[in-house]
Amino acid sequence: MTNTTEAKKQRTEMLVEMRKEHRDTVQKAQEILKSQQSARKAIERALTGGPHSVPQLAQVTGLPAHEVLWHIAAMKKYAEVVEAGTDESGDYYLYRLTRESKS
Amino acid sequence: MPEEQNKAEEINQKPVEETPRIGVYVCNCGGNIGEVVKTEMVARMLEKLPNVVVARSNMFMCSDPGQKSITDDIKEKGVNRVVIGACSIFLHEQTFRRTLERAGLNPYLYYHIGLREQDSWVHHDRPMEATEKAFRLMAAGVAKARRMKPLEPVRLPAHRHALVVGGGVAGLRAALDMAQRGLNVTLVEKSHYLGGHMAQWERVFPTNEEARPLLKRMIEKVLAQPNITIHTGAEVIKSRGYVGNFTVTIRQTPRGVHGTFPNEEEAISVCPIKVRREFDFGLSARKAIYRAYSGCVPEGLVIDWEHCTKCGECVKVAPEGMIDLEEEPFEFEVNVGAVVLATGYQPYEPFYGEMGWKEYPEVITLPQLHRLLDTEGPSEGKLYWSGHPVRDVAIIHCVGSRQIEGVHRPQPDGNVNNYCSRVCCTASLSMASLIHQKAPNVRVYEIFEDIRAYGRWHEDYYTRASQNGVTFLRYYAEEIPEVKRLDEKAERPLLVKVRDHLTWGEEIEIPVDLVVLAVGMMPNPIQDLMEIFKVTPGSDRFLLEVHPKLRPVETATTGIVIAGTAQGPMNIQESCAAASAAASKVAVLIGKAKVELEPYVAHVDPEKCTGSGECVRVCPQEEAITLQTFTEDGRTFQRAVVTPANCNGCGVCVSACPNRAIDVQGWRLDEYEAMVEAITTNVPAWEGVA
Amino acid sequence: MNRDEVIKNTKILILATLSGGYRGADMTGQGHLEYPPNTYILPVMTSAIFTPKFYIDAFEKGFDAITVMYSGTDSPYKGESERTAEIINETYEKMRELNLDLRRLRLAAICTVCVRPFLEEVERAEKLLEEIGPLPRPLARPKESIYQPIEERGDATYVNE
Amino acid sequence: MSTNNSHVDALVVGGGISGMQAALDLADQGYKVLLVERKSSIGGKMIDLSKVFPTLDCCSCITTPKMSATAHHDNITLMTYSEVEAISRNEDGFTVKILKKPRYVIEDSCTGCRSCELACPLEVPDDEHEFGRTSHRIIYVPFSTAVPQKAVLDIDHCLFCGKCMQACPSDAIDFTQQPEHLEYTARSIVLATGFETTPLDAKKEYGAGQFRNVISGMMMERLLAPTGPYGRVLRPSDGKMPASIAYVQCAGSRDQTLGVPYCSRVCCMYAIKQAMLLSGALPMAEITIYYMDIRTFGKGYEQFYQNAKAMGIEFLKGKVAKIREDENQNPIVRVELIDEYGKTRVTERQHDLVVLSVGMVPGYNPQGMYGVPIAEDGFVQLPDYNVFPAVTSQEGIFVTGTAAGPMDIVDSIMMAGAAAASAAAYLESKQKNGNRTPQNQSERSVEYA
Repeated sequence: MTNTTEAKKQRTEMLVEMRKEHRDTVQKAQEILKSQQSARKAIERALTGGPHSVPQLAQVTGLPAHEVLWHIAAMKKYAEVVEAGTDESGDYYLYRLTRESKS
Repeated sequence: MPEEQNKAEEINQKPVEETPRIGVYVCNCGGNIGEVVKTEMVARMLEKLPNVVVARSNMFMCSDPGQKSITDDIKEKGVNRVVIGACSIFLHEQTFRRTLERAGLNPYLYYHIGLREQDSWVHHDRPMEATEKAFRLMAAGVAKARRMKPLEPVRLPAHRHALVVGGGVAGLRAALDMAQRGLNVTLVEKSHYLGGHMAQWERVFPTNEEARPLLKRMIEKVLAQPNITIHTGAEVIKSRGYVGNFTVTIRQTPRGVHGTFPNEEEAISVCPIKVRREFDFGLSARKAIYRAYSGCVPEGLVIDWEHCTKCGECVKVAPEGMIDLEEEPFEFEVNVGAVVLATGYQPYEPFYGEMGWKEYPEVITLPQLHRLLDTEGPSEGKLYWSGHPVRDVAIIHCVGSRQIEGVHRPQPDGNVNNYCSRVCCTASLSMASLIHQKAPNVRVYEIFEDIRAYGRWHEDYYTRASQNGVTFLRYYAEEIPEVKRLDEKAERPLLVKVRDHLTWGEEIEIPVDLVVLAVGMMPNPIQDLMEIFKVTPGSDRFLLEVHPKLRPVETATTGIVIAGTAQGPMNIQESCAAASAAASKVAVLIGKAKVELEPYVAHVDPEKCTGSGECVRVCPQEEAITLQTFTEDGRTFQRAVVTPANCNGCGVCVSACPNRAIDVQGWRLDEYEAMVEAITTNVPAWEGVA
Repeated sequence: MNRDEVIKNTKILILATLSGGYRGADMTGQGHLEYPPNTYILPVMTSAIFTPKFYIDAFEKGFDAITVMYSGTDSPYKGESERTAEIINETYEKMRELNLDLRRLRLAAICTVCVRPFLEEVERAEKLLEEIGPLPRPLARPKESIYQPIEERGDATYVNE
Repeated sequence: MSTNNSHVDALVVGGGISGMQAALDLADQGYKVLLVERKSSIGGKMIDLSKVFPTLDCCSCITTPKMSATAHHDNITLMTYSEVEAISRNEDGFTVKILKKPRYVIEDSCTGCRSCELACPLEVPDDEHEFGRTSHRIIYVPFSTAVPQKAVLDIDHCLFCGKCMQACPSDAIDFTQQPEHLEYTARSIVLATGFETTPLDAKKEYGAGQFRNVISGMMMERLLAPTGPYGRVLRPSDGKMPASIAYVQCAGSRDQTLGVPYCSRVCCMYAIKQAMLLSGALPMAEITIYYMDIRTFGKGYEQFYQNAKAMGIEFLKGKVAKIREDENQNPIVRVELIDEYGKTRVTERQHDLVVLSVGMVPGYNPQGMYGVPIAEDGFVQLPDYNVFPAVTSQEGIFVTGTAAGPMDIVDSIMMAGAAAASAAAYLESKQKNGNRTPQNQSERSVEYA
């Protein structure tokens, strides 16, 4: 993209303008982002300790299982987690972080 | 002609000396292939083959980004040959050809390998071997690609004229649509009147409209179209040619009666011959000079040549020259661009004793019940049987439909009808409704497996039947209801025994006056037409479409399309929709007065041809290949010349040529030799990559 | 040989017409019905183009069994099936000359919905190879035969890494 | 307001399978077609399906070529993310006003590379294609096989952080994009406005959409699709692989209480298809189908049903009276079973996952905009239903696909051909007679013309 100083400046101004215009939307979006990030962080923290299933993650993070599943599906979509076999019962898949080096 | 061909040959022989730069693409098919075949690994292996300039794997080759990667490689990497391993060739060959075209590459410089249907889906358990197989097949594609030459489709003028075979509602509908679209239409109908089975029903569901006036309006519209020619009593006996250019031979049986005359009734009454009246499904009789039904089109009388003894009684009473019993069938040809097969269905004929069929006269079929309840039918619409009013009637569903091998008796050809005939449920319910309307005190029993009132407003008949007090009894296919004769003292002649699964699974015995078998649909016997037009039936013996989901009206032979119940059971509305769809397809094919055909025809290499004439000797086509005399540099010699429009690419000549001078374009023998070579070549370090 | 060895050590060439066997094979795939992967199906427009030399060369190059799945009497091409049968018979002559088991080459009519027959044909070839194993190569060719060994392998070799 | 005055032979409203096929059937004959789709990609409901019955072709694999052919056709102008705003009659047919909604992405510049999507920090549930089971970013390419492959921005959830603009290699993002209003003249119109499924929450007895493990057939399609939210079949409450799955047939069809008295035609077949696919995906799972009538009436469908029975899928005739949930969110089905000896007994069976075979309801009511009346079932009224299955009571307006009643894909394709044939005949008749002044807008009985 064009990254001349002038263009950058214009863009910043435009974004400031936009944020002002859409203040309510931005505020709402920021709230969603906050809770989303805290949930993702909690899941990621749990996963750094090794592969977990959805119920296990729910227990560790305190989030409802269906929400954990949503985050896992989303993280899978964006290649942040991958499946890592199943748990002992064979009923649930385990998930691990794609970049395990982080741990 | 030779001039034109030489020009065509020149084009074909324009030396293509460019070095092959091959792009190879392995599709993952969203896991369908990728979950078994290691597509990325295959791509990396293929990359190492000579002439391969790029090898990629992709989640969906067929998607826009997938196709874009090909066009980008053609434009940016100079790729001039494309090999794709994906799903079936029948799904995507055209897609990718168009991709090449968009990038400015000849679409025939492309080879497709079916890695899904013929590899990943059949070798789930052996991913390693499946991957190797994928590689070898793709390597074969690369070997072929090195030898591929650009091809141009054969372009032919097309007759903007279609032949419709069958004058039932589907044939009429298709003819009308095509004529209104501006095509010329010839319609041939085997019987001597138009309208097919639709004329035999009094009303059509789900609208309850009167069928014959509805049909008549349609026929009038067809007659009013100047560009539709109709031949009744006409059959196709021969066809040659190809899409755009079929020459079809039709045999027309004369009516024997020219137009109408005032004392027709007298001519009929003097005829001594009495035969089964097919219009009433045998519930009444007719003479050997007859009218199918009053109001039929064409309206004149007709001679039944099969049964007429030429006694001449009718000739005596008819005005001079009206009846000619010496008329002979005659043949004529029409040149058409496409053919619509609207050959229709026949009701299933139960075997003797099947639920009392033919054994007891009180067992009739659903089409016969239609005739009985028809005000223009044999009993003028009264539900009478052998002179007595009917009080209890049992309609047994799925007779000749949903048959199960081992349970139902196979037909003479060894088949059972394992399909659902789809119209009988609603037709039965509509009859129940009509009975209630005509004779509210008649008890109707519907004995069924599942009630399939699936269509728009069909369910209303089901609801109404329940409200009208129809008794529903459900049986399982394994326990076919029995029909038995009661002794003479009984109040009802027949007893239906059925294990009902709607109540307590008990065997229920219902004494009835009349048993109606809701017989299914069978395709009309058209083996001859299938051979003439080179189309094939499916396992249900109805005509087979190219793809049951996406291309429902086309057959494997380009230019031959299907309309209506020739393809499978349908009701009138569905037949009309299918016929209109067929008309659309024909308009697409020949509407522009030209047809483009695949260039897969024989091609002679003039350098190698010595004029042995072997190819001409073995060629099964008429005028597809000829020996012609050429003079060059004062030397006179003979050489084989192909007429592409007459060549269907059967390849018989290829193996006959002693000099390997002839090949089918696009499918050359040297390509196959290279493919065999590629598949069998040892793959170095295969284990290492694995 | 057992089935695994057959799969590992042999190759079966299937020439299948697009109007017949190739669709049958596709239909088999749509049903996800398994068969061994040492089978290489090549689509052909018409089976009538192949010569006896082509078949013998294919054996020489590495195929241990060949099945031609043509459309038989359902062929859209007049003359295809007769011509194909003729050539196969000619090829049998050459195979006798070369001492090849004639069962290694087979002509079968397979239609577009012939799933079971398709699988049966594949199974037949696999069973045959279990019984008689791969073809010893090079083929023992009598001197006077016009079918001489292929001298050079084609261009399907690898670029040196 | 920008005005782009151009003429087309036909306006096709809706880019699902039937709309695409009608557009292709007309365009292949040489007619100019304008195809308007309100979503950001064409493909309709079909592109969201896993596989199709009875061939079990991968749905994506057979839909994408149609989408591609539609988008690339010389005679088709494709407008996605657009809606018809107004229709009026003019001398040549119809004046069509179209609203092109802002994607906030310049279509001509976007290459579909998804750099913006990967840079975007916020995710929201993907309700449009995945029933909220997974997410999409605020700027996103709708799905992997979308046509056109262009990003779209959800302005109602945007943070306006600018990360996408920074990431975009082609300067394609434009927050200031405004709705565009375009005007076309179309000589005829084909309505292909499709269907919606009966809502999951319609039936209180079945949990009114409150039970996480009671899902709709469409949701199951996504779970079965290789591109679906989990990439496999897991139940939504906790990600468990279901060991016992039940189908409740006619859940939203043939039900007077829901105002849907008709049969939706496709549910039997899709349930059987899904059951077959499930037994492949989860070989150990037990699959039960509760039904009243199995309606496998199409070509090859009965054979498909018999195959499913032979595969061991359990078909139980019975009426599901109620569904409740236990403390582990396992759905418990209360069913009046009619066993093979006809004995009825009420029983309760626990499953891991219950699929409601929801039916079809109309996607759109064309009465207001097009003057095309609907029948009492809510689908388009067809004055000559039997012999003119695609002709509406408004001259020059035709209908195809599920806008004219529930139907499956093959019937939609047939009907698209029928609509194209009727439209072509109409266009030709107009051509011959010169451009007649159209009749007034009042309903007319359809003539055989």
